[in-house]
Amino acid sequence: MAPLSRHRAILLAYGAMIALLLVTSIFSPGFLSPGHLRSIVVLAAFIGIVALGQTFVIIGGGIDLSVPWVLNSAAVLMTLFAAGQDAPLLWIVPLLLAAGALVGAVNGIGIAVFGVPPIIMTLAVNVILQGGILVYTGGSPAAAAPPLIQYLAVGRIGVVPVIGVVWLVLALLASLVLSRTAFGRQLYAVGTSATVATFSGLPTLRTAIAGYTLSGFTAALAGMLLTGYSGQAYLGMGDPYLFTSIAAVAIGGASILGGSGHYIGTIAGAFVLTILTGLLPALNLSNGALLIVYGAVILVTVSVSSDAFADLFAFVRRRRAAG
Amino acid sequence: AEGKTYKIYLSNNFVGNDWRQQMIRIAELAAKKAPLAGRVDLKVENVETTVQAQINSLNNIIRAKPDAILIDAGSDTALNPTIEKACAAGIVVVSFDQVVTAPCAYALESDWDRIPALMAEWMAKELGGKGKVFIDRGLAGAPISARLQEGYEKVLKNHPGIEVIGYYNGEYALGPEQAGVASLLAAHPEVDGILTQGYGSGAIKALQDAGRKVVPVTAFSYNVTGVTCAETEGAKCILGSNPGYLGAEAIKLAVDVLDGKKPADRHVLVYADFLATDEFKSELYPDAKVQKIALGTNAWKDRPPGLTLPISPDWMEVTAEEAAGN
Amino acid sequence: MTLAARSEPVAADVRPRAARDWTALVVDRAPFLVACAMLLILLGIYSTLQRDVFTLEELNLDTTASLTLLLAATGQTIVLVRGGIDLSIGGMISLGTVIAGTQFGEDPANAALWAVIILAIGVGAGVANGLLISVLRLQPFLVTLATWSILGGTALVILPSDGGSIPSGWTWFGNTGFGGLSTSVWILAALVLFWLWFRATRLGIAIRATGSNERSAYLSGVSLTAVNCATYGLSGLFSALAALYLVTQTGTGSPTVGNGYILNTVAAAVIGGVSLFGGRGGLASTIVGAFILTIIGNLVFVLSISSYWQPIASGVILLAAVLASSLAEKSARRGGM
Amino acid sequence: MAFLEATSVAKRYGGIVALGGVDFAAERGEVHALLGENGAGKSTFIQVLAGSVRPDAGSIRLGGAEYRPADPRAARAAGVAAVFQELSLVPDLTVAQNVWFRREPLSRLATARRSALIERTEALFARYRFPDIAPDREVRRLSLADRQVVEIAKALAGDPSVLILDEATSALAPRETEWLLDLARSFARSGRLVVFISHRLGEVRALVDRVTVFRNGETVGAYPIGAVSDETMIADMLGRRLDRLYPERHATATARLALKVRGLSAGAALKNVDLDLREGEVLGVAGLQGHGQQALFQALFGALRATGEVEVWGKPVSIRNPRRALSPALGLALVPEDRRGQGLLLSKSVRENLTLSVIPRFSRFGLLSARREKALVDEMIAFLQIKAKTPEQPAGTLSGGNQQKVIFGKMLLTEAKILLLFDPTRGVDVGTKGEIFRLMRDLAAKGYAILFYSSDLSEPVHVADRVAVMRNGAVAAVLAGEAVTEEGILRAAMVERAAA
Ligand SMILES: Nc1ncnc2c1ncn2[C@@H]1O[C@H](COP(=O)(O)OP(=O)(O)OP(=O)(O)O)[C@@H](O)[C@H]1O
Ligand SMILES: Nc1ncnc2c1ncn2[C@@H]1O[C@H](COP(=O)(O)OP(=O)(O)OP(=O)(O)O)[C@@H](O)[C@H]1O
Ligand SMILES: O[C@@H]1[C@@H](O)[C@H](O)OC[C@H]1O
Ligand SMILES: [Mg+2]
Ligand SMILES: [Mg+2]
Repeated sequence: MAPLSRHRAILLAYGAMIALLLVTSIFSPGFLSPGHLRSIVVLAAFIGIVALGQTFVIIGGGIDLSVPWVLNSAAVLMTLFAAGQDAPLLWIVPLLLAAGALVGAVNGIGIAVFGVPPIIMTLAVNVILQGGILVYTGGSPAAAAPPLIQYLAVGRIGVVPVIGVVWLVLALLASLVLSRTAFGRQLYAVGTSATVATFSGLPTLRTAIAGYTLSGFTAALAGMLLTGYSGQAYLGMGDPYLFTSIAAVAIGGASILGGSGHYIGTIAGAFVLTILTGLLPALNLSNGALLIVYGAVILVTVSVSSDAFADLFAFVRRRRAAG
Repeated sequence: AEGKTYKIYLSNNFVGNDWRQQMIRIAELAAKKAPLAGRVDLKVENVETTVQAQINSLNNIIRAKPDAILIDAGSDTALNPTIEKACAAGIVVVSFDQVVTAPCAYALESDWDRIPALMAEWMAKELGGKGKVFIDRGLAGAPISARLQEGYEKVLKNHPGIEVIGYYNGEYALGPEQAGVASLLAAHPEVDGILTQGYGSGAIKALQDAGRKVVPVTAFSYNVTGVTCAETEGAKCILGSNPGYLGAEAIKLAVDVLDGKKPADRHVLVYADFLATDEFKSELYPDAKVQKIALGTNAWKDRPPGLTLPISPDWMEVTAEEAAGN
Repeated sequence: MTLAARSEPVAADVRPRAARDWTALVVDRAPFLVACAMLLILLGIYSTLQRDVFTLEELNLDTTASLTLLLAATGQTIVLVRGGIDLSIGGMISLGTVIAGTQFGEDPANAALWAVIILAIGVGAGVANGLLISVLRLQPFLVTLATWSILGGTALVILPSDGGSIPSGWTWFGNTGFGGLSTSVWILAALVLFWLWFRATRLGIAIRATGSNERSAYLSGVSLTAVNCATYGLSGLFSALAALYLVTQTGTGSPTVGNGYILNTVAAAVIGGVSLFGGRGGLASTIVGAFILTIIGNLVFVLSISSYWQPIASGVILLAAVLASSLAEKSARRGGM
Repeated sequence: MAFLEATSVAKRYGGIVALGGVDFAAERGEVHALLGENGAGKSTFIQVLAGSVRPDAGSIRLGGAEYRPADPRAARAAGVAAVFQELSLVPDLTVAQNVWFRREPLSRLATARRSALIERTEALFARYRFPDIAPDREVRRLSLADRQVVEIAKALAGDPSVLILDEATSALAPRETEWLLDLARSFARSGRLVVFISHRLGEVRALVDRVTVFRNGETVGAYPIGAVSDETMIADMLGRRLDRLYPERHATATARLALKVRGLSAGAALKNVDLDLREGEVLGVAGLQGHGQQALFQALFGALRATGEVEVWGKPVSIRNPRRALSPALGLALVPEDRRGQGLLLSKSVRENLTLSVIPRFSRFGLLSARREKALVDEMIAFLQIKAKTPEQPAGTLSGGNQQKVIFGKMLLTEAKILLLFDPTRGVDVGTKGEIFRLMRDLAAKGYAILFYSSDLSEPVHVADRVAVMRNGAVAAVLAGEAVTEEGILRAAMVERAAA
């Protein structure tokens, strides 16, 4: 029963995603065109990559509000250092990924070792990073994103977007780590109960810190890739990813309080959010009406994937079976 | 009071985009450079984006009893009670860029009637009075967004052949513009023009990504837009300008007022040149100057994409390096 | 099993009788106590740079600056103590100001009527949150994310951008005072009284209990549905109150103004020691947290930090303040076991 | 018709039949025991009576009327109060707030004032001669035994007519147990009903009037206590005979010290504890409730910061944290006191819980091997006869005794040689208890060293080689050989107080 109920939330998130896609295509037939599906994959990939680290952090019982400016900093610094050239990426990308991871580690240490509440720690780090990057660069750098980054973000192999492939690889790795590694097992344990994890001899601190480190890493990665989408870095590019990265995780079935969820669910969450934002312009509604629809659709989507709904469903089926 | 040094605070409610960075840089420059050098002791107060934070900051500023306060406001009305307090304390208040409605405050801004009207006029001409367009609605809740949208629509109404087939929220950022246009393109196989409120280059990129031909685009005068329009095969653009030197203009206005040279009206409009890929002469605004985009002159490949054009007000020289901060 | 036959009263115990457990009291409140100390330290630094900090005038100013946040954060505190989170605060505050801005008019009776309607909408929206959370057993985060959007959207439908106006009587009330204290201080005092009362009511206890251990609360006879409706209903009520106070400061309806309060209400509560996992903390924590945020703003102003460094400075001060209380809690815990 | 009568009560959880249709009848004025092995359905039945579980079928009558509580509130209102096996206290409320929770006496302002709550609590405590627990303390800070006591107070606060005690003695030391039995007796004598669940047959026999036995969710017997032998009860419970509870005790201790503790101190809880635990030895730890036993176990496991010297297998060590304790270099494993708060991830599967401390045993380069994990899990489930539908069943849905077995199994899997067993048989049925004792002796014979606390004093008496008696955070006496008797232990535990 456990595996079933564990996967149920995820399956239903995918159900919601497909339903949303079909409904959307009624409003605008072009939605299911290969070109548009590709553009959905590309946009979802950015949310998905930021939400990858966020998934780990949330499963571990925390939350990372520093993703906007980790992302933005990596984007700005990458274009600044690379000056439009591919060659320097060889050192820039590893350097900035490491820097993102380092910021994440600082978050993790503040939270796990010093006991600062995650919300405050990561919020403060976000503000400090924002200020830091403004002091350091005074704005967005001049250069366009290097061609290689642009290729990764918007290029395609046949009909398949390159970033879709990148995302798929990351998703497989993340799923593997969560389901099949010692670290994944420990992360769930720490998020479920830090006390029990400690009494069980798990490296509680290290595990929590690793989650934040990964989040810093994926936010930095997403930031660099995102420059390839817009062709450049700009200030504020990380802002939309604060709530979307958390919402994707939650829609994907994870509890915000930790210990449950899976990246496979988050992927559906990223798609749901992307399809929703894409659906709305097509509806031609006012800004206000748009938000109302957005809220309503989220409610319906998550209700359909809720336990209560599933119970009701099971109940009806049992009734039916009983005659 | 001519020759005196005035203590002036600039209250800015948002730091997270390139425009505001440039605005602050040029304002700080204006305080140091001729003709205002020595005339102002400028302090810039940046606050987080909430109205409450700006109110609190303004209250702190009022307690410091400056000669003038310059405000790039987070709301056109919500700061009014606080601003009235400042006025009552004898402080000169100049709101600029995102201006306020408080009658006691000067409001220095671009001519938001002229900009969208002229750009829509240009679009109608490009389309020969016939075609389907998308319109950018800017940012939900921002007063300027509605004015731009309405400005576009008002002029387009005079061209019955032009049909608005879709709206998106560009949010004055590249990503949302690109994503918004991309979604609309999926729904609408045909589009002949896009009226943006933002960079415009995001719209062009979305067209290219979708494998569509590049259609005429209206946008704002960012360096990236100028460069993209100049370099993109077949691109037609017109760029309206909300110049990054508005902060400096506000300083100048405040100094003038403190010196006793009050403008006739509390509303002060700033007119900056348009940029376009071709020559364009407006019938609606015959005085309006439209520069032709020329790389190296008014758009630079090696300068920050977010640089707002034009760079200098006519009373002060600002180099591109100074504006870009590097 | 054979128990030793014993004659002495079994209830007697060798353990020393602990009438009031002072160590435990201090240890449990370490984060709050240190937050108080941090607030005093910040005020101390502030007073070296700004004259007349420890005056009624300063109290009035800082309370006025903090009160909207505090009102909204009172609701958020109740929700956090319940072990939930309320993002819909953002939408409710916006909607409240928009209705006030568009409907109050100049007639005081009409304004009063609409004020009551706004409060009712706040309660109604909150109860809806509570019902969705209980009946569909959904995560508070997702439910209130959706209702935030719906309420905020409604605000934008009514008023696409800031505007409308508040009768002068209403704004006058918000900005006057008596007995040397501003309206905001009186409201704060009322808020404190409310809390002292509320936390000792059956509902107040049940909310804390449910946040502390939902299963135990349920087994003890708590209706989770009722508790959730009350919790989020109160949060909606306080958001509406925050909106009604906010318009006395802004004099206008603002359809997106509430969004800035979502994270700040949580931050204010958490800085003062409210736990995100429920059961622990209270309004005292939140008040200290909100004032810390306000004083940090003042401090950064009087420190005359160059503009680019301002956000860095406020982040660092905040972190330092919270770090101190976290470390204090850690060491208190270690020493006091 | 009996006062409380249940007929064919059934409850399933998915594919798991918790109750297959049990019958139960009890009268006013009696203490009625409900017996059964772990997972027999006792707690489920209790939860049905208490309104927290709705049965799928069956009917219950209480005092002649149909009784069908919709939720715990309804049951409380009908005068049915349960001390749940899992406890229903709220950690962040004080003792007094917990005792009167949902029944708070209200002031004119509708508030439950602190002083009023404390007064009432003290009155209740005095009336039933409760052990001394500060009413103002937050429950979070109480030991499990004290929580158990508070839970009893909470049940009594409503002056119920039916008091259900689901393993309420399992965490209590002898004095408190004796007190509770007295309380139950006088409660029943006043014309009310006590339903009593316990795996300690001694106290059942000492207390109750009648017994009902469940096996696998069915009622298999109901007897007046005088008419039934322990053997019959056990045979009913287990479906087989049990030769003996306690294994033979052969001295297997060597001279080699597994654990040498000198001057171990921690705040007020531990004061200068000296202790020697030998290879092959089972060393009992005993004492009155709350005299530092728990702190001793936690300190040795690195879960409580303490000062002093500890040598493990002759080497001085510093046990900074549980991870260090569990490391192969030290090899110390603990069965903790609080199984729900410290021992188990309730929402996670039996499998994940069993292997939580030994992840490296089935992973290579950080990658888990499902096959090797399954082997470990299956073996342990079979070995301890853990009653779970599948290894994937969430641990929190196991019966209390089976949860305890999972924790025991988790500890065994660590292959640590020094075992710190804090009440390892709490809530475990007689059959499995015997297995555990046998296992402890076998392990000792293999050279393991075992520190063993039990709230049931007869256990160390029968299983341990020596017993260290604690008093006020220090070791008051170490009893060996013939001196290890319940009387001896109690005397050593209380002697100072008599002298003082
Ligand atoms: N922690 C829990 N433990 C046991 N049951 C729970 C728990 N949480 C929710 N439930 C179940 O979810 C439902 C909602 O609980 P709640 O007590 O709020 O409502 P109710 O009992 O159905 O109605 P009412 O509020 O009128 O009592 C109940 O059916 C209850 O059995
Ligand atoms: N929520 C649940 N979901 C699934 N199975 C459950 C649940 N609650 C109880 N069970 C199962 O029902 C059976 C009966 O459990 P119950 O707790 O009533 O046993 P018990 O007789 O009290 O045992 P113990 O002596 O160990 O406390 C067990 O197999 C248990 O795993
Ligand atoms: O006026 C606008 C400014 O306030 C905003 O920050 O950036 C874009 C500008 O057009
Ligand atoms: Mg109920
Ligand atoms: Mg049981």
